[in-house]
Amino acid sequence: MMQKPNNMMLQTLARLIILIILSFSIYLLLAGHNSPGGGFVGGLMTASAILILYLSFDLKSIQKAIKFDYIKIIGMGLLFASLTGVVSMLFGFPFLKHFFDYFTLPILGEVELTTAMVFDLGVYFVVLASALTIILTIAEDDK
Amino acid sequence: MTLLHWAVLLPFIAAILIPFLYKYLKRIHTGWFVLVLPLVLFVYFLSFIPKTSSGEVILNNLNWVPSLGINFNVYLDGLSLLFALLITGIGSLVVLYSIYYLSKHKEKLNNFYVYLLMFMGAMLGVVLSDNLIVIYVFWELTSIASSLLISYWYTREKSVYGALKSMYITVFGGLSMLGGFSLLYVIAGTFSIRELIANADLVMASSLFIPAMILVLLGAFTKSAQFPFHIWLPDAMEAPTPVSAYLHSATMVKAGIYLVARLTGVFGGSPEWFWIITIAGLVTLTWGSISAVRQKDLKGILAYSTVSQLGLIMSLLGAGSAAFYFQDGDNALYMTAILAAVFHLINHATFKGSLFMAAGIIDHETGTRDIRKLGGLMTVLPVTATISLIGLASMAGLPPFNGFLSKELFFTGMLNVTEYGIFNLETFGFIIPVIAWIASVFTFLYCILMFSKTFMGKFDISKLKVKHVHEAPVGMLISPVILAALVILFGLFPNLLAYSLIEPAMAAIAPGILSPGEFFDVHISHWHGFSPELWMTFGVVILGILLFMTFKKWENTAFYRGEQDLFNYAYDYGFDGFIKGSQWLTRIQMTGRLRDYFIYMNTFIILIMAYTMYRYSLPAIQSLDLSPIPVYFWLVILVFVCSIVIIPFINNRVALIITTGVSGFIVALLFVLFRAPDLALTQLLIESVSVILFMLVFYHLPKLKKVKTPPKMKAVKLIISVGFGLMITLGSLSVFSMGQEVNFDSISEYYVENSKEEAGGYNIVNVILVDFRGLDTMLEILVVSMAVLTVVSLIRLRFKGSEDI
Amino acid sequence: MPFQILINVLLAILWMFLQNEYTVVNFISGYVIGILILFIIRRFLKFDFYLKRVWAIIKLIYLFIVELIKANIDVVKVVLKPKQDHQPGIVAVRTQLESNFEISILAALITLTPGTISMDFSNDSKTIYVHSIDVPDKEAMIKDIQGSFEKAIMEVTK
Amino acid sequence: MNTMIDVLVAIFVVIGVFFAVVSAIGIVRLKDVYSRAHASGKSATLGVIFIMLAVFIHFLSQGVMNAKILLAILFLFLTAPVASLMITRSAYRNGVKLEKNTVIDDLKEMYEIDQNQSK
Amino acid sequence: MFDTVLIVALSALSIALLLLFIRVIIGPSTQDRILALDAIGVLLVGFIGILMILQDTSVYSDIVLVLTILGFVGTLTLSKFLERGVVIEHDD
Amino acid sequence: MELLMSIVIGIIFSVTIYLFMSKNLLRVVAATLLLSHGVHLLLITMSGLQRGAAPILSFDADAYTDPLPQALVLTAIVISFGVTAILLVMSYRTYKVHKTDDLEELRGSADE
Amino acid sequence: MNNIVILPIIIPFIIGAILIILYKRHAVQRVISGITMLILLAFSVFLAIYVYQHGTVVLEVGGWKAPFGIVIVADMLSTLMLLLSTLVGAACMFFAFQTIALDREKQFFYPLFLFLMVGVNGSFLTGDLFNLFVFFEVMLISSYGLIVHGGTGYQLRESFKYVIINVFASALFVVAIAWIYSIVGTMNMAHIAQRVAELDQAGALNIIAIMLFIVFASKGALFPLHFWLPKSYYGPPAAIAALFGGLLTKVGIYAIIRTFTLIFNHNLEFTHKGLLITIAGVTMFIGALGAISQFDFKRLLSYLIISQVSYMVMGLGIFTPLAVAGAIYYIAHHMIVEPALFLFAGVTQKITGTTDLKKMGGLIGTHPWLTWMFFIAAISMAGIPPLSGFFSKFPIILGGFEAQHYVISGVALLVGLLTLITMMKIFSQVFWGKQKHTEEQGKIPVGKLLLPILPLIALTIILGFAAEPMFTYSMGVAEEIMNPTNYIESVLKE
Ligand code: NA
Ligand code: NA
Repeated sequence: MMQKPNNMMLQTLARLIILIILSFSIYLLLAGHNSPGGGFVGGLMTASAILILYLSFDLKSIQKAIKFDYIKIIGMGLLFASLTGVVSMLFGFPFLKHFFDYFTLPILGEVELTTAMVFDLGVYFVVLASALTIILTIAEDDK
Repeated sequence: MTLLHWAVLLPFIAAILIPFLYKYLKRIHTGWFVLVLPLVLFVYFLSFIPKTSSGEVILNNLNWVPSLGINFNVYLDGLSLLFALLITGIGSLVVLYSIYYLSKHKEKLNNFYVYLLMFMGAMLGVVLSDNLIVIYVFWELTSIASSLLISYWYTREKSVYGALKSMYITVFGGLSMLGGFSLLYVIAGTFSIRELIANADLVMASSLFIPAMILVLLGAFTKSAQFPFHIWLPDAMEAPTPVSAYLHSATMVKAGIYLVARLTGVFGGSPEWFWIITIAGLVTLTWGSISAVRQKDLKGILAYSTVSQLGLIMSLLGAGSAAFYFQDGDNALYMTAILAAVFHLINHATFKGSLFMAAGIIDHETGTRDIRKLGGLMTVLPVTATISLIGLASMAGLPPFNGFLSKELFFTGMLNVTEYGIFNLETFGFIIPVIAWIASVFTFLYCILMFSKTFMGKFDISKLKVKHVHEAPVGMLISPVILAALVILFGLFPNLLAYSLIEPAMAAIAPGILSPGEFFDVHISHWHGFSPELWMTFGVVILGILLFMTFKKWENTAFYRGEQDLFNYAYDYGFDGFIKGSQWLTRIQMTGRLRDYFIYMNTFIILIMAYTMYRYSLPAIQSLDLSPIPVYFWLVILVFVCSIVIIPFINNRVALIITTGVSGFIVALLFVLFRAPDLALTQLLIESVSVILFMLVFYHLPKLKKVKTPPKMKAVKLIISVGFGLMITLGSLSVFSMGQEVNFDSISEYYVENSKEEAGGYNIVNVILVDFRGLDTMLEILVVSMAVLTVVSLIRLRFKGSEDI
Repeated sequence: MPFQILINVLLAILWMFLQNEYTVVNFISGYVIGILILFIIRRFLKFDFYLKRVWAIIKLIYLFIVELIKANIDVVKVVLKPKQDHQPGIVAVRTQLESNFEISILAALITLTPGTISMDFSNDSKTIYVHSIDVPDKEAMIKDIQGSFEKAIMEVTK
Repeated sequence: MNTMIDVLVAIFVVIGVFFAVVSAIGIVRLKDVYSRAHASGKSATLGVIFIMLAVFIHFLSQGVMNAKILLAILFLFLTAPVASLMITRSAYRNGVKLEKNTVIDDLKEMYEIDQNQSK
Repeated sequence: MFDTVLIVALSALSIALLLLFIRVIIGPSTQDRILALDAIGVLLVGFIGILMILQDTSVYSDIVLVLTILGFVGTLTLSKFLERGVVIEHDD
Repeated sequence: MELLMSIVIGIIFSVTIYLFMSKNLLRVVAATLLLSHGVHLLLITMSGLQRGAAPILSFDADAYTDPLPQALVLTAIVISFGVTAILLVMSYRTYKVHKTDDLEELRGSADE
Repeated sequence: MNNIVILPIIIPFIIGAILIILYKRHAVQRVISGITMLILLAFSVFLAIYVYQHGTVVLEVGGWKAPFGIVIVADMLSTLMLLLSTLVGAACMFFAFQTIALDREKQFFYPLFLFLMVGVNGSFLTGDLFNLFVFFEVMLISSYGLIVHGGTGYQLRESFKYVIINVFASALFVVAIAWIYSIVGTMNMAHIAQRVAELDQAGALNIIAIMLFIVFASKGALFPLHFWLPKSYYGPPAAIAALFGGLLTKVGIYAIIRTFTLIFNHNLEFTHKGLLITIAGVTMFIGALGAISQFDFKRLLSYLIISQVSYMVMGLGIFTPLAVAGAIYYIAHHMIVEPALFLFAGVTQKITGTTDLKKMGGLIGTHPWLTWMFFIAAISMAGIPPLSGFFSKFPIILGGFEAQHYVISGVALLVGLLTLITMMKIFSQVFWGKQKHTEEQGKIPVGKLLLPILPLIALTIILGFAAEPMFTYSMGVAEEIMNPTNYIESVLKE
């Protein structure tokens, strides 16, 4: 049996790379309403970044570092997405009705706030956590 | 709800109470509680005699499912009353008998009486309903109750066999009958028998007349054990003897007779009805009597004799139906047959009931019903022997018992047929009395055989399992004695019943023959002079005795030694073959091979699609406004197609995934070319994650092996897959061309116009996803979540066997 | 801590890049997002470098874009040469660089320049195994690498 | 001005495509996986970087600074060496043969040492 | 003229794509295939870049970035798998 | 282009069906990947190809490519992905339990 | 107020999501899901009554008017289906509480169960074709999860085939959607119906109709697209098999009914009288023969599903109000009785430890309540009056005769007999015959297990004796769906 390869270079560069990918993924999430992207793409991109971590390092040390229970995040994401719909219902509007407006805030200037973004955030969480759960669960299964 | 309705429903209600009575009043035999019911009902029905004998009918309406024309309308006329009295009368005797026959210590009496009461109610329902569907409902219930009773001793294999056989055959008939009723409804728009009879002309004129008739008759024939459906009846003898006496000789098997009698007003007068019923009856009569001779089991003999007697009654109804052909003429010629039928119906109930009960006593006391083991019981069981003698003599048609009288009438009826002058009877009619006579000879023969083998000869206890044989307890003898007494009573004073029961029943069978206020002439006499009938009877007796005397000569022939009915083999092999056939058919479909499933499914899909295209002359490409194709697109497509077509040829798993990865990347590129940036993004990401998943999974999976497919299978696969692809291509082209032709506005225009103003987003696709069609996306993430849950549970949950249910 | 702030500022700028809008709003939101990201992956940020080194890297990148172009022309020659008679080989190159980061940079640069690819490291990461598409002289090649790239890196990192 | 830019863009594109095609040819022509890694890791990357620069210039001329393109270039720089390393290393570790002409193999010694140690 | 250059460039890239695909098919080693796949990813970046100029739209710039990232992730996964049979290692 | 794509899609479907009929678990799973490609391309193709700019309003154009099929395909892609994940794990679990990846050996007995 | 129609979808969705978060606490999951199912059941009763009294309720999700947004439409047919599905769901859930192994419960059993309800309920309620596809997928994927839940060798082997065939069918669904969109440019079913009517279902629209039929027929397990069903249903535990037996195929049948009454009702000779009837006839026969060939309780029931669903298709194919009403009635009947039978298989397995008919016998002696409850279900299934089986089958057959479809009506009658044979095969093998289980097994109490089945049995009796109101209701549904203008107008509000 050959010994384990030396992943020094990969690990060194991965630290740098994932910074870029993480920012990019959040950009994709937030910009999705107006340019290509959205919760789904953003979520997968974030998952890719975290995946690079797993690929470069190993399961145990990452698990020590990132202590999220991805499965619970899936549930939260689903709740997020569905509750935006329910909230509009509580105000007497049809289920899943979204609202948006442009606000002028100090310093920030004019920003668009939309409930669709909250919904997309739910999508983001579900997708992110799902991709990671699937990959990690399979990876953990070495029996 | 009238009292008559309650009369029908009462047994059912009682049936529900029985388990409680059984459970909480263990000390008293449950039968005593049950007995009250048929007795009360019998008396209740007796009270109708004055009304019906004066030609009155009672009709009480109760809506059940009016929108389907199903109404629980009770209808009581002479025919119904006759049957109702049989059901409750014989019912009372049987229940009484059963109290002594079935031990309260050993048997599950609650089951028995629940079934029995259910049957009684169902049977009353059949004979008291005007609505065909309601009749059908009760009809099937009698089949169910009968099966439950046959399998009363459910651990016995034969009981279960008999129960199933009877159920299958009678339900088959029932379903045909339902089909027939439905056709009648289609013709006349009603399920009411009265209305159907009123519209008999309409029915007769319909092209559906014959199918309807045949279907209805299938029901009647199976229920009344007519040839060749009779095979269930002998096997039904596995039921406790009271049941055999009640259901399988006196009442249920006569439901078919009832139905034929009842519907004579609708179908009667057509040659088909006449011929089918008469012939079926005569064949059954003959076959049953011949088969009965071969039986060695007392109940077996009685079963085949019942078959035979049912055939007799059936043939009489057939012959009598000719009355409708000559509605104006002298009806006596035809009505004799109907008279004989009704009279014999009653007689048969009495003598056969007593015989069954006697057989039950023999079984009960000796532990066997095999005539080869029995013999010389005359001295041991004198009362039973006497009862049997009376019953058998009556059945054999000997005077002065009631059987003699109806047998004479039967001969008269059959002889009359030759004089009808219709349906070409002048030529072939003579066959009918001849057959009737031959059957009677055999009837006579098995009666002698049964008596002699059981009661005469030497009594040999060593052949029996029991140590002592006593006469049955008094209580058990009451019922058969009463029936035997009736045999004599009706034999001596036949006209006791003439205008109280028989004439009203005849009038009900042949409605419209009489003008109002008129009555059929019913006078049954013992002596007609030296008529042909009498000579026929002499012949029967002489030939019968002759055959009995020579019994030793034919005892060892194959005819006598085998007792299985030919049609039993047909049923057994047929059923077995049917099961095997179904297994074969299922095996060739459900091969467990995904490949076969795809071959079957896609063959179907290709054929149906091809047919549809052919039918609608597709692809009908009128004008295709196609987008132009740049050069590089051709090249990209070339790579794409290569990357796909090559896949089946790859034998290296990583190469396989890389190649699919390439095609996935190119799909993303195509999405770019088709101006779908979001799609391209998603496709790329999904493709990558998929590849990663594949690689993760490869750790657990073996390397690909090179597979050798036989060329024939390869060809099949090729044809199927190419054919399917072709269908998709042609379908798409047809659709696309039509889409361009009709040129509807797409709903997408709304999204383009409103995405910014109404939903505040520039990326229309994303706005559709999170807003216009947000529900889709909400569910889509649900799908992903579920996939995760499934994957996790697949990996973490590993049952070995089945640890739960 | 100062390094984290630096990274955070860089992320904020990166964010503006992505947004294509160079406004205060974007900077602030980028900074906030940067905090989030850093919070999540904080355990992996064990870098021990200074502003100077960042500058050095940028300088290096510039340097090697030029090298890269030169290199590629060599590869083109090899590829398009009618007869494929070059003599490839794997050469162990010992380096005196200390930190993983430096060694990684060196390996990356080796890969990006003509005819050589870093293939593997020894267990102590001090030897880089380099595949060269044409090795007429092994020692010359090692010297070449040690002389140019290693030195250049050392200069900027010291 | 616009035609000038267009010409510049076109030149960059042509150079880029040239390198890309050469790398593809190299990947087909060269004799072992290690040599092919040269073609892939360098020419393709460089070619694409040229193309991306062309894109960047094209949009810059319209007044849009498309930083994502720059990021992509940076990313290619960062990842190409790692990718080459991973591929060639895995090839070597899986015993993919070096071509006949190969003159020297220092890596072999290292693995031989490894194997001796593990014994 | 400008567009023609671009279209010719696209066609040339397509041919390069085809060449790389040939390598994917013929191998012989799996690493060869990965190499080719990696190159295909990179080439597609160029392809999309030229399309952006041709269609004069920067909508696809995100795709370009994503593609470079994913090409890397894919190569990483594949070569890691080939090296040791596992993609993500349990511990160091 | 729609004609060409229709043919290409037909080819994809053919290969998919062919692979579905193969004996190996993995090939069958790979077939589902191809199948989803075919289906998604069909959905895009059938609404007409290249008839406007990408459907993002900030890049003003006279006409936009039909966005609805794109949204539908997006949803479909994601769903296919979920199924692929399940199938993959299912197939390796099947292999682990049955020690074979040959569907011919995974037929089960005849009386089932 | 229109929001109420989304509740049957969103309640299980949200509760399921919460259960995922609480995935480590199975006792809590159990309580919450039980309560949820009861609430859902109560709510669907309310909704059915509400729609019956107030007419079709349409919710435009997100406030986007039809046909641009997705609409959720509750008409009499949908609410009836909804009511039945929640009833079956509740029965199976309460059965599952007592029978599912703890290990299974811990691995997302309840979330998957609730999500299946999301898929099924949504399929009944949606008024958008693509959304229907998505709901189908929700249903299917949860079914993948549940059918392989436990990961036994058998489950894995057969589930793989199950998934593959369903994936194929789903792909064809998208093909059909692509084709429809290409011609009519819309996804809203009412809008599609309107435009198809405008084109008088000409030319290529017919291949779309056929494609949709193929898709739904494969979900409904009609011959020859039924291959996925029989073997795979054997794998999962009884509660799940019952749930599937009751719900999944019916969703396919519902979709056939919906599309072939609302949209493709212009070429009756070809689609209904030709295709539907032929397929129904062959399927009911093949399915019944399949059932007859089996000697395993659950397998036999699985084949039976195939045979039984085709009665519904037959009713639709005949396409007279009477026959369609029969089909509706039949759905109700079947969705009550089939799950009950599967649950009985579970109960007998609990007692005897097997589902092999040959290894059972004489249960009538030790478990009379079980026996008679089963018997009622069995003869109801066989169409013996006066239970729901008869009153649902009879209008179809009568309608068949009326419309001069003699052959199919005859086949339907004959298959009634075959069904009886299969039912009596179970009854005679399991309840009659020599007792094959031990005395201890004979003493296993099953009262609690029978409790969730009791309402189903009660219903089959009630729907038989009180056939008139149910038939009138079915007739109402039939008239409603055979006259799609009402549906179209309530959705498009023209
Ligand atoms: Na989506
Ligand atoms: Na058995």
